[in-house]
Amino acid sequence: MKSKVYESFDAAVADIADGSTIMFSGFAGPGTPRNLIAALLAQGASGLTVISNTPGSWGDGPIDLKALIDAGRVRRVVAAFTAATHPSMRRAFDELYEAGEIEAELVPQGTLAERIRAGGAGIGAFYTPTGVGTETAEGKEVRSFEGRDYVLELPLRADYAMLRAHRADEMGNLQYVHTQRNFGPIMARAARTTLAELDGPVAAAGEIDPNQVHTPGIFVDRMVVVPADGIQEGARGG
Amino acid sequence: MKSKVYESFDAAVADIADGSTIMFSGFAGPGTPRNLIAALLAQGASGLTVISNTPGSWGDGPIDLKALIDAGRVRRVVAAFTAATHPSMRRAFDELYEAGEIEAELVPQGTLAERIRAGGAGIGAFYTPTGVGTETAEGKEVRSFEGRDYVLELPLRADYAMLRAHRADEMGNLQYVHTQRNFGPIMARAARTTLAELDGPVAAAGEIDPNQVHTPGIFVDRMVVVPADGIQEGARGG
Amino acid sequence: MASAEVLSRQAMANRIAMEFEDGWVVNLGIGMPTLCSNFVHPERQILYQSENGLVNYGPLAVEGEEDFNLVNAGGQYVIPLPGMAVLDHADAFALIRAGYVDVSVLGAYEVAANGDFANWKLGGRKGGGIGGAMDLAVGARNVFVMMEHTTRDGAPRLLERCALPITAPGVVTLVATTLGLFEVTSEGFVLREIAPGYSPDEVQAATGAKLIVPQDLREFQQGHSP
Amino acid sequence: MASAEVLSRQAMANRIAMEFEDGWVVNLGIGMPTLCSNFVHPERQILYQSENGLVNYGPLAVEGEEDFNLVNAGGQYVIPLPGMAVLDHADAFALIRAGYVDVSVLGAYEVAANGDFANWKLGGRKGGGIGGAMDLAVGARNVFVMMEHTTRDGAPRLLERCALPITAPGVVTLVATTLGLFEVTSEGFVLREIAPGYSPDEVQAATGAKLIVPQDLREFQQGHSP
Repeated sequence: MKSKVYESFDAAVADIADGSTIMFSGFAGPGTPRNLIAALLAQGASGLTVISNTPGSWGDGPIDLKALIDAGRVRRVVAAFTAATHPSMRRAFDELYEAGEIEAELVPQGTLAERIRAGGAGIGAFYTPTGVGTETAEGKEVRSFEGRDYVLELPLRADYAMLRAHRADEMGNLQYVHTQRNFGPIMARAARTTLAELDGPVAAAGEIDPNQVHTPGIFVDRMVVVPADGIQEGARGG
Repeated sequence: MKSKVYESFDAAVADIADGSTIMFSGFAGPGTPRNLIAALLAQGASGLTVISNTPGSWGDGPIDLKALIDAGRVRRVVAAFTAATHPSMRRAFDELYEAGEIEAELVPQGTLAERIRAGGAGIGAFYTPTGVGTETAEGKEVRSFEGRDYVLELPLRADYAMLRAHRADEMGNLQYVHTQRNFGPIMARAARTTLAELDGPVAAAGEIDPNQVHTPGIFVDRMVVVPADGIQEGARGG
Repeated sequence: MASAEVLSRQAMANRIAMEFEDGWVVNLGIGMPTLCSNFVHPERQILYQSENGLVNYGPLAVEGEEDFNLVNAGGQYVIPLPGMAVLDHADAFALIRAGYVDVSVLGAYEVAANGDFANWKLGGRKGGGIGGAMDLAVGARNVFVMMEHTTRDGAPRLLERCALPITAPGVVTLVATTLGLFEVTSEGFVLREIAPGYSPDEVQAATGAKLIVPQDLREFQQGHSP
Repeated sequence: MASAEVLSRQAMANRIAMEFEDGWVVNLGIGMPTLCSNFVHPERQILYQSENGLVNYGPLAVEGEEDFNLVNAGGQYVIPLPGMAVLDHADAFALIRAGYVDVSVLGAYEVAANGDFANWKLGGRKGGGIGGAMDLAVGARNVFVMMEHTTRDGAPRLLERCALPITAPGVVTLVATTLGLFEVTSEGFVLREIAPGYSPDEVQAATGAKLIVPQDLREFQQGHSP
């Protein structure tokens, strides 16, 4: 079986085509695949659809989705935030979005997670109570089950998922640490090709307890170990 | 906060009323809450609706759901098997079911798992491709998404879930070992009250790595440690 | 009104936290609501849940001792408590929708007399920031709101009907503002407790909905932070 | 026909297993299909998946060395392989429905020329045993069937249309029986390989659907178990 370990981030992202749909893990920093994003920025793919909790951070943190957006590589965003909750926090995204130069779909965060989960679970659609009676349910089917209203939501899938994990074995089995986990496990299942950047070196098969695998290797295609001089979590992202 | 540790199986099941709906974990043995079932049999509750992979084993194994069915305590079964695949394998259940003395709903196993998962995830209903074009989809809504047909399925919830786990801490956080896990995590979330029997003693809070909790304690209400002379996995069940 | 002073954020947070019962699973929204965890009731164990996948996490991490992979939903570094559990995002919201969160404390721009509230989109803006608020609003067994009583311009935030796009209809049951504690009932807002030095008329004047003032109106209960 | 002998179960299993490609995720149904794992292709790594929550599990456990909490979907004790992963039941079926299983090998009562198959309910019975078959049938990228060519009474199992309630419509692409290897095409069954000593006419006589016999019909390829 072909090794899943790539020597460089550049090699791992080399084949990503213009117009790809990519899911990015990460929540307020932890789990953000910053080194993969940096490589993708250098690689040059454009016209991307990105699926992520936010369209990047608001502050001055290490590289994240905002870098791709600022560089004009993103055509469409699916996220739980298309504006900060405070009007003083504005990014390039906000300007582009208000000017109509970038498309965006605003999705409640739990619905975002569940749609990604459904995409990796072969579910055709599902009914959630979230958003009923609000703007986010406009134009969507609302249906009652056992006396409660639910809105119909569709699965999300992607060409690629990018995530950061803590530990891996050569089969591609992943472990995350604390809230680094967030969208990683569900995005890995919803994407055709999953790229993981890793805090530490790749262990031999058998070194991770089978009961403690967070993302089985069958969902992981490419792994790159973040070198000591790579981008590490710690400086704040959004 | 009240302790979740019960001194006896009898105490843990004492309040279960006639007519309750109970989910039972277990697949081909591992994960089956045999000691809780034995206590429930002695306790006497009847008219039960049971949700489980099978309505008990076919062979002569240690106690499982078949004991409750044989004793006439079960009114309705929701399971992925309402007959063995081989006609020579017959149980009391088969006789009762064919005689119309017990109700049963036959559900494909993945749909059973997904319905239980939906019940513990606040999902109103979902569309699955499984069963389309077969007897199990008869009378159900079939709908096409992106050119593929799916059948609408409803969540399953229960008054109680019973499961077996390997290790626990006093917060109720559970770990399972190998295929003992099966339905445990999803049933614990879909039931109002979850009862767990445990292979080993209850550890202090903090002794289980938070990254390695399979079922968080907020889903677990009552735990009983299986004593050395209790019913252990090993002899085969169905 | 010389002696009247609006309630501090911590006083509001303490008052809300006094409602938390032993063993409750509590989700605190970004900003003001996070102050609730500073209030510690010695006889009650509270389990704080965060929608980015934590159950039973602890207080803010001291600077220099942060685990950079351990943040709450507000992106603040927190410390683990013994018995903490980590979930992925789908499971974290599954438990929210399934009703395992006993209370969600949220900030808001507006709360209406029918229990609607708005906290994700400002007027005239194209984008919005929903985050986990809509899931918490429909999933949590109780939804409590903490907010300034009026906008910076003095406009009321407690209204007959929300003017902004709502986060969820009819879910809020308790609101702590800088002027008091308000229960949302089928009859509308009931002023349960009032900031010291204020009169019900003064509070009514700053409010965009009719207030019910009960006979047993009390002064705002001041919880104390340990 | 003196030298003709029906294919053994292991021969059928070996032939099916020869189709597995390097890196494939393979799910083996209860009974006959489990024999596929006895065939080991030295240059191909196969990952066996079991719908009760295992990925990359190993061979049957030797008696006396069983882990009583480690069974495959057939309830047999198996051993872990290095790099195994355990999932709960919902996640195990999620991956099946999402198309991560490259092939599901299932037993069947009947297979039809249109790719339908039946394996969960016998005629005249009230109950049935679906297990994971319906999910695997619609979720796996390939569905292969292994079965006796005829029933104990000599009735054909390869049919124009299934008589029994089907497990899934139009999914089977390859069938190994005791008499040969059959591809299911849009034209119907193509007899690709035939058991040694049998003639196409003899196979057709035992079959309930029209067989297409191609010019390049081969003798059944005998894989050998290591």
